[in-house]
Amino acid sequence: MKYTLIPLLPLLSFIINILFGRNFIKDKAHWIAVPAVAGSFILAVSAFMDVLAGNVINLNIYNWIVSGDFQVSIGFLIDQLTAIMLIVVTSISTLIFIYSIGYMHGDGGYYRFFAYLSLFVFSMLMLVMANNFLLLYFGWEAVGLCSYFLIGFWFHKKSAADAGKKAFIVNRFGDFGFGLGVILVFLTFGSLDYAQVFGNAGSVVGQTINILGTDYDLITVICLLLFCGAVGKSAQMPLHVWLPDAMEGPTPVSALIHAATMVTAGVFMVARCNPLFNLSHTAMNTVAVVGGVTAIFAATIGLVQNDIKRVIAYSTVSQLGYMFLALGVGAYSAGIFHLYTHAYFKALLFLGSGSVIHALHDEQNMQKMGGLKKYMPVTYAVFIIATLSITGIPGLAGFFSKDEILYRAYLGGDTGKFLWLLGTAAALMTSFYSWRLIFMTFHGKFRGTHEQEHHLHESPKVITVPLMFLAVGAIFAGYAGIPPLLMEHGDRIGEFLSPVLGHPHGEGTHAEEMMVMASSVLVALAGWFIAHKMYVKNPELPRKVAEMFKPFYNLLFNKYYVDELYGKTIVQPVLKISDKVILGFFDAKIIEGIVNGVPNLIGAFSRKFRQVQTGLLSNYGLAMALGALAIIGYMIFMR
Amino acid sequence: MVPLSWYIILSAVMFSIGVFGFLARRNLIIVFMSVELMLNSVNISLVAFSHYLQSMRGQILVFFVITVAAAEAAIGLAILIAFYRNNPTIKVDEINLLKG
Amino acid sequence: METANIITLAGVRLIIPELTMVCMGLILLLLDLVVKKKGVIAAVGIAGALVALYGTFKLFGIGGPQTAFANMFVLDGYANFFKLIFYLNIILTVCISLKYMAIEKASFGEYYALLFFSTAGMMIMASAADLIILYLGLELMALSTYILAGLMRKQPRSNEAALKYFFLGAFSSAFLLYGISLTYGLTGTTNLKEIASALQALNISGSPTVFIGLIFLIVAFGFKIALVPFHMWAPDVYEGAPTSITAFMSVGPKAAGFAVLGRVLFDAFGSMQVQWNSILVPLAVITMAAGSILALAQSNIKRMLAYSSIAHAGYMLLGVIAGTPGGLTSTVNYLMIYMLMNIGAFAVIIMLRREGFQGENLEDYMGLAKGHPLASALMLIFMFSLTGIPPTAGFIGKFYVFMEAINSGYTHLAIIAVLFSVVSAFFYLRVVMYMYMKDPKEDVVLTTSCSMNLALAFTAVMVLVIGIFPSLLLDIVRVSILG
Amino acid sequence: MTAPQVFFSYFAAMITGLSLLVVTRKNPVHSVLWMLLLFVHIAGLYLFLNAEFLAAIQIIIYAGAILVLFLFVIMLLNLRKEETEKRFQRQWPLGLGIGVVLMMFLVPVLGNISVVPPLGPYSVDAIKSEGHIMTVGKVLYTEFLLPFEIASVILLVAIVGAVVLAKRRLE
Amino acid sequence: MENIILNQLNYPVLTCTVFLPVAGALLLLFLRGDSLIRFTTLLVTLATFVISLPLLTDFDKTTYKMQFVEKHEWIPSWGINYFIGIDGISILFIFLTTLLSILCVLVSWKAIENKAKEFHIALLTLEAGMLGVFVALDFFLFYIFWEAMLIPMFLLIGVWGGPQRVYAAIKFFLYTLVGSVLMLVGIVVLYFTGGNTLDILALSALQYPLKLQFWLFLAFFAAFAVKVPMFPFHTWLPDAHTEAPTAGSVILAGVLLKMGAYGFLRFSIPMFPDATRLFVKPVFILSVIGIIYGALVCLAQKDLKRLIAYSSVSHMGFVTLGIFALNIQGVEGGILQMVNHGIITGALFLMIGIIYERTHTREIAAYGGFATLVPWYAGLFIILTFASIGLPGTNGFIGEFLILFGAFKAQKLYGVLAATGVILGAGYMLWLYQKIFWERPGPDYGPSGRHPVRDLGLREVVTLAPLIALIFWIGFYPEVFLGYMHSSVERLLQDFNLSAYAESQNLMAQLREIF
Repeated sequence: MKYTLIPLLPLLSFIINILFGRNFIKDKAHWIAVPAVAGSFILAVSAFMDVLAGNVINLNIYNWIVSGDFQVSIGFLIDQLTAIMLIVVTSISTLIFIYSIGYMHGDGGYYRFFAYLSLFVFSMLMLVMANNFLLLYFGWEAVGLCSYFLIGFWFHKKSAADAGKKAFIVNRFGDFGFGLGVILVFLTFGSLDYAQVFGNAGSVVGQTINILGTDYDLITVICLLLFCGAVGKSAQMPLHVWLPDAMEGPTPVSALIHAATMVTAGVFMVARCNPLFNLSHTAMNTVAVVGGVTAIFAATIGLVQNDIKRVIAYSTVSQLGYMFLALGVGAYSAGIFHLYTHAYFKALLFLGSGSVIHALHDEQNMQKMGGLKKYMPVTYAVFIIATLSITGIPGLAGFFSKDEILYRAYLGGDTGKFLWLLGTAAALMTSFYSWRLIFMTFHGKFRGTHEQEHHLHESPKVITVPLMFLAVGAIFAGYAGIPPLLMEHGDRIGEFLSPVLGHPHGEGTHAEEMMVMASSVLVALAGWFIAHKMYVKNPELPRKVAEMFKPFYNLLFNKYYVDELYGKTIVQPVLKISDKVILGFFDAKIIEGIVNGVPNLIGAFSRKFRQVQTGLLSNYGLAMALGALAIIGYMIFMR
Repeated sequence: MVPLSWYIILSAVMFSIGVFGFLARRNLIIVFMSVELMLNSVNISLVAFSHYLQSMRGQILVFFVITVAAAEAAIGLAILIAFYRNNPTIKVDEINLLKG
Repeated sequence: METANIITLAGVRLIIPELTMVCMGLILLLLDLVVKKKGVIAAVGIAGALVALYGTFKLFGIGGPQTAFANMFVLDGYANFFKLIFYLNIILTVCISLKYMAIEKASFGEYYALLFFSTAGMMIMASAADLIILYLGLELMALSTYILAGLMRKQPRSNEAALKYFFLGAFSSAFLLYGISLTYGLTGTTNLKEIASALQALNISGSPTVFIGLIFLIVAFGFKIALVPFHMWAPDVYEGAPTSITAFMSVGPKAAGFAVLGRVLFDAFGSMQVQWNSILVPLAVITMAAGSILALAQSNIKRMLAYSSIAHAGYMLLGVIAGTPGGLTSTVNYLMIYMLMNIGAFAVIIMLRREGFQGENLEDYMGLAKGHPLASALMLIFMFSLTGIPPTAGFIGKFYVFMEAINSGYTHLAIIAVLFSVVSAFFYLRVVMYMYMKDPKEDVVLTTSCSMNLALAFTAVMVLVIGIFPSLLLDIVRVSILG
Repeated sequence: MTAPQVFFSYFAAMITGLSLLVVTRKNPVHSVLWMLLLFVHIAGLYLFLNAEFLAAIQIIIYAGAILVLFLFVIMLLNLRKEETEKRFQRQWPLGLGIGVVLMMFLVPVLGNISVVPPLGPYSVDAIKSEGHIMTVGKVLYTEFLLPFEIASVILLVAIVGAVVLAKRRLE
Repeated sequence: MENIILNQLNYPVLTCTVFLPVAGALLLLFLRGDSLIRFTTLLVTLATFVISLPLLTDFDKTTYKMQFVEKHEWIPSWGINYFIGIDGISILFIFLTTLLSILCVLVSWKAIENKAKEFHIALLTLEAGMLGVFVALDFFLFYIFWEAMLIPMFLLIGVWGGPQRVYAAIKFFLYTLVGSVLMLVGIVVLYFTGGNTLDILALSALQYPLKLQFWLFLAFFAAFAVKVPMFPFHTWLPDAHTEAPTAGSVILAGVLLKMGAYGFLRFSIPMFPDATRLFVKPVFILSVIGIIYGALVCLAQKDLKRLIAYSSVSHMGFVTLGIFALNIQGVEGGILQMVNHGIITGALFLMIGIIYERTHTREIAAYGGFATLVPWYAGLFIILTFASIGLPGTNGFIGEFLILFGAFKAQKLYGVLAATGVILGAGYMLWLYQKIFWERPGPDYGPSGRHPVRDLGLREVVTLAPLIALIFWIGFYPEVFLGYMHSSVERLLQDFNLSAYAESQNLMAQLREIF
């Protein structure tokens, strides 16, 4: 099957680059990587066409693991959902690969970068194309691995090395649950194939599982375990801590992995498992609440950050929260839709910021920027487009998807209403921090060094062209899902996905939909207004506001001290216990104490008792006589 | 008639005295003499048994014991002399070159 | 019973091996007067031992167990196998002592003669079917060994060893005699078989008097095989005696002691097995314990091997405790194997001895493997064999006794035994450690000779061969003892 | 008490007393002399038990050979200090204890010993009719020939040993 | 006879495999010159590997029966036979042993200069001993190999090891000996219970009273738990691993530790099924403690080799967990994980040996930035790191997943607890990787430093390549290896389930019966 080539081409690129890159290919690595990923893109489009024509492809290639009744194969499923993901992944990858040619030019690890990136694309494609949970898990972990490599790409920086490690380990916490979920899925359904699992999903409703003496609903447990994985990978609360740190990686990596594709894997997975989630209210509500809370939580942090990439990173966390919110209220297609649009505008934001950083020679602090719009018009333009899109200005991609989510939330009963409020509030903040970013970066006066100012320039074509492409996506991607209110049968993406994801429940009135739409547009504008007021009109204001709400500001600026909390409650205690209690005391003192103590005791005995051997003949005779007496006494008189 | 047990008790008492001598004395020669006492006590019991059992074996054995005792005395005293040549003492509690 | 034709030609035929040994002793005494080269004397001696071996071999198995001299002397597989051990023991001892005794300046012709007299004593013990013979054989062996131990007349250590050995030996002989006397008094006989039937017929198996007799016998035999607490002579004597004699002594009298112990306990006191077992079990435990533990602190390798020999006596005792013919077989098997590995180990020790260098301390073995890989490898084999690690013969020996002990229900004893064998592993390993894992302090020159090499090669090869093909030995032992 | 019992009692008392003297005298020469007397008493006891030959041997070998050897060695070693030093070692109370306990163990057990086995042919009369030496000799050279020969080897070993160990050699 | 298939090849393949190294060792006795000795040893190990290949190709995967069986009378008076054969459980270990032995020779090429002849003799006898353990079908034979192996290993550690080598060697020897001798007693008891035979197959077919099973299980447990090593019998391992020369560590991790778990599979479970059931819980608890404990200790380690050694404790905890899950996934996962651990940890020790040759330090803190200095080395190391963590696509994943699956299926709680080991595993391995390879290199090891390190040479790459290949091979197509064990494992568990006697009785009743 030709579609197996979709993942294999990047894999090939990886293998060639990693083996020969160092000595032979060197700075020509993109000549292998870009065609490979472009080829994947072309194949993905063809696959999409196939699916559009109604062919769902489910193909088992070979049995991967067979052990007793446990059987799992390596196989691909290309259905509507996968097709969308394929397009997203391959298209954005292709653009970012091209962008990277310029961005990474001259880096010592150029070949390595393309190798890892290719490996990532392979892994991501495996993830979305898997037709069973274990292969999904394979892709899941593999993208994590690539993320680790790429975050730690500049490994000589300690911060980068730490961040890579942190990303992997935090993800492991999620995967811990995910893995258990997969096992539980098999134990419940006797298979890991999507088709079989989802086909039989209804049959296990009402079953319970006993955990530590309490019965829980089986489906809920499965869903929550799987969701654990999603929380980790998609950086939701409380496992979001790794994503901001992941910005230590090169910017294209942030764009591709930590914005457009990998972090959305959790969304994809939950959407993929919708037949299971649909059966558990508890799980759905959990998803929705986690999503909603994360959306606003991350947005609040984003308000005060000064690192350009971190702002976007928190924005990503927040937007991922939106997606989960959508999934949680049953609007799977809305979630995927937002995933799809978000991929473009967020990639655009990152690459734009990459362009800025590139121009400023790796300066990421926005306080040292300002007034760049005259130096970098193209970048500025695409940034504006992306911001309009993310803030949900009508007509741009973000508007359609975000609006759909908020509307679906609004329809979702009392919880839904609350979530809608959260979402809208988050939208206000999104707007604010997005504009704040633009204003701080591009408006006003340049605040950096003269040296930097001297070198300010627009990025080369190889960087700007992909930006333009993405900008097109950020504008038009939304037209795949125009709400019925505005256009009959406009929600083509929803329709397209409905065989996999079904239709969302609940119908609202036009008025309600209008209200939601209007409120979100309103808050978007309000966000712009406030940002403009604070950062353009009155640049002193932010400092004053910060002074005024000092504790609150500090809380936000320090990201609610979550990292510190984890450090104090988990990391340090574990390390301390390992070192002082387990290794230093238990292993060295108790176990080794016994292990060495017994021989030492015997040795002490030996030294003590050899003194009995006095060398005196009479003592020896005494021992003999005493022995004889003891035996006689024992035998004759004791018995 | 003297009961057999009298002889045997005499023999046991004498044996015990021999043991005491062996364990208590310092002079190697007297220690050796204590061993001879023990042997003689055994001889008494053997002869008594032999007499009361109307069997000759005990007396024969006594004969051999006396022979061996003579040989033993020869060798033992030879060892003692050889020892004394290098270590001028025959005090039991001064002989502890080898110990531990 | 006391018939006239007690001395028959057939009877004399049975003692041909013993006669040969005694005659060899006499011949060597005389030869020493005319021949100056000790090598010749040794060669003649070995030839004589081989002749005796041949005699035993010819006598072996002709019509089952045979007795002679008014049933005082018995020739059966049991005795024959022990004699095989004694022959090998004396031959190997002669082989390893040739150069050594010259270095010790004690290379007297009498040395070889006494070895032969002593061995004759052991052989008589092995064949003794009567307590009188047993006593005389024991004294013959013991008196010769006392002399041998003190043969290095100029060395205070040797003098002291002989002195202690002699005095304690005499002390234990008195106990033996007392035991014999009591047994005789109660059963009216000294013949082992008749004692057994008398015990049955008179129904006095439970009599405390018989008991005390038995206990005194065990004390005396325990002295010979160095059971704790009758062992205390062993370390001192082993250390002080000439090394070749230590080798000889650690096997010969011990084996002879086991021969008579087995014979007396099984043939005469078979009906009192419960009683003697309840004596032997605790003795075995403390013997293994004391032997293994006390060896740990030793720095003199001869002394260490003395304690090791005590521990081994404990293991061997397990077979006797098992109380079955099979158990006895396992003990005998163990003795044979012990003889091979122990003499091998002592041979290596002897090789280190040279003019002005004792080579008895563990430190002297430091880095031996560097200069003398082969000798070290051999020592390694012997040490692991003594530990009882397969594929060496030592393992086979241990395995067999444990097997028999467990078969008789003494599993707990076997567990104790294996645990002490782990303890004992430590000091054997220490020798290996000194040889292989330390750097040499000074160059060690080994004293070798042709006969020494032969002995070493023989013991090492046998240790390995028996370890890998135990049937070679097992079949012989089993045929000998179980018939 | 019958006459034999009185007779025995005398010997028993003497033997016990002399034994004690032997092991307690400070001067070894005195011990040897007491021992000589002791052996004479033991020989008397043998006579009492119809073992004339053994009584003779007891005197000849023990008193005549062994004790003389002892005396000889004592003289040879010329132990002058003996008079001034302690006769017992430190552990002597223990030795005494063991002796006493051993006696306490043995005496009650052996006190009620009696002859149970079938009696042999060598009754007092039988021996008397043939003479003790004759009887012993007959048995010794027929039934106990092998032990007799072994005893000879033992004596040979003793000779060899004494020579090897004690003779001064030219080396 | 119905349980075995006699050797169908026209030569005694197993005997040749096992004893070829011995023959090689004997040959070495007569050779002189270090390089000649090295080449000969390499040839011998290669030949052994080649000879053992027909085992893999001609193996009948459809049957649980013992194959390539050879049976000859050996000690008739004890009813002991020279009885060898392999089934799906043991075959992979043969392969692993013969493979790792080659690599050990290669890795010692430069590292061992002192007493090279003795070293290679020890290595070859060690190989023979290990192979023997896996092929023996007679307890006596098994025990001989089991113990005989200690001698060369003792020497390897003690003679060619690090500064604390003597302590480590003696500790290793005595510790394992204590366990083994208790097993010896158990074997002898079995011998008499089973009717004077030590035929493992025959003894497995019998049923034993619960009380006997209980004690025998404990006796065997003593030997196997020390060897595995299970918590709390593990402390010999860090010392032995740390002090052993590279080849020793590789063999120790690669094969020796497997013998304990192999023993559980071959003896404890089939022979004492009822006792096994009784011990499932304790073993689970010890395994889980081992997993977490080992990982936590790793987090605090300062010594490179010690860290890997403790990680072995953690990984072998997984193995015992899987085996005692007593379902197909768990057991197969356990077996596969043993092979995996052999490959991964073996390779890790090879790697550490290679770097130690250059830097002469095992202190983690002394490293840093090595990815810049030795990129190829770093690349291979990261593969091993992730294989050790159990990343999908590597062999570690397959094993760990199956084990967790099996454990979870058997006892949910322990499955969950064990899974936390996966998190901790990532923690210490990545921490280690960061400390060694990332951040800035120290000045000492740079090209102009005091100890300039060079990247992997051809010999070293050749040494590592097969293991790396296996990592991915098993990772992507484990069936190649799992396929061998299906029938045997099924049979093992089927037999196990047949003796379901204990299931019906509650724990207290069983305990009352025992005491």
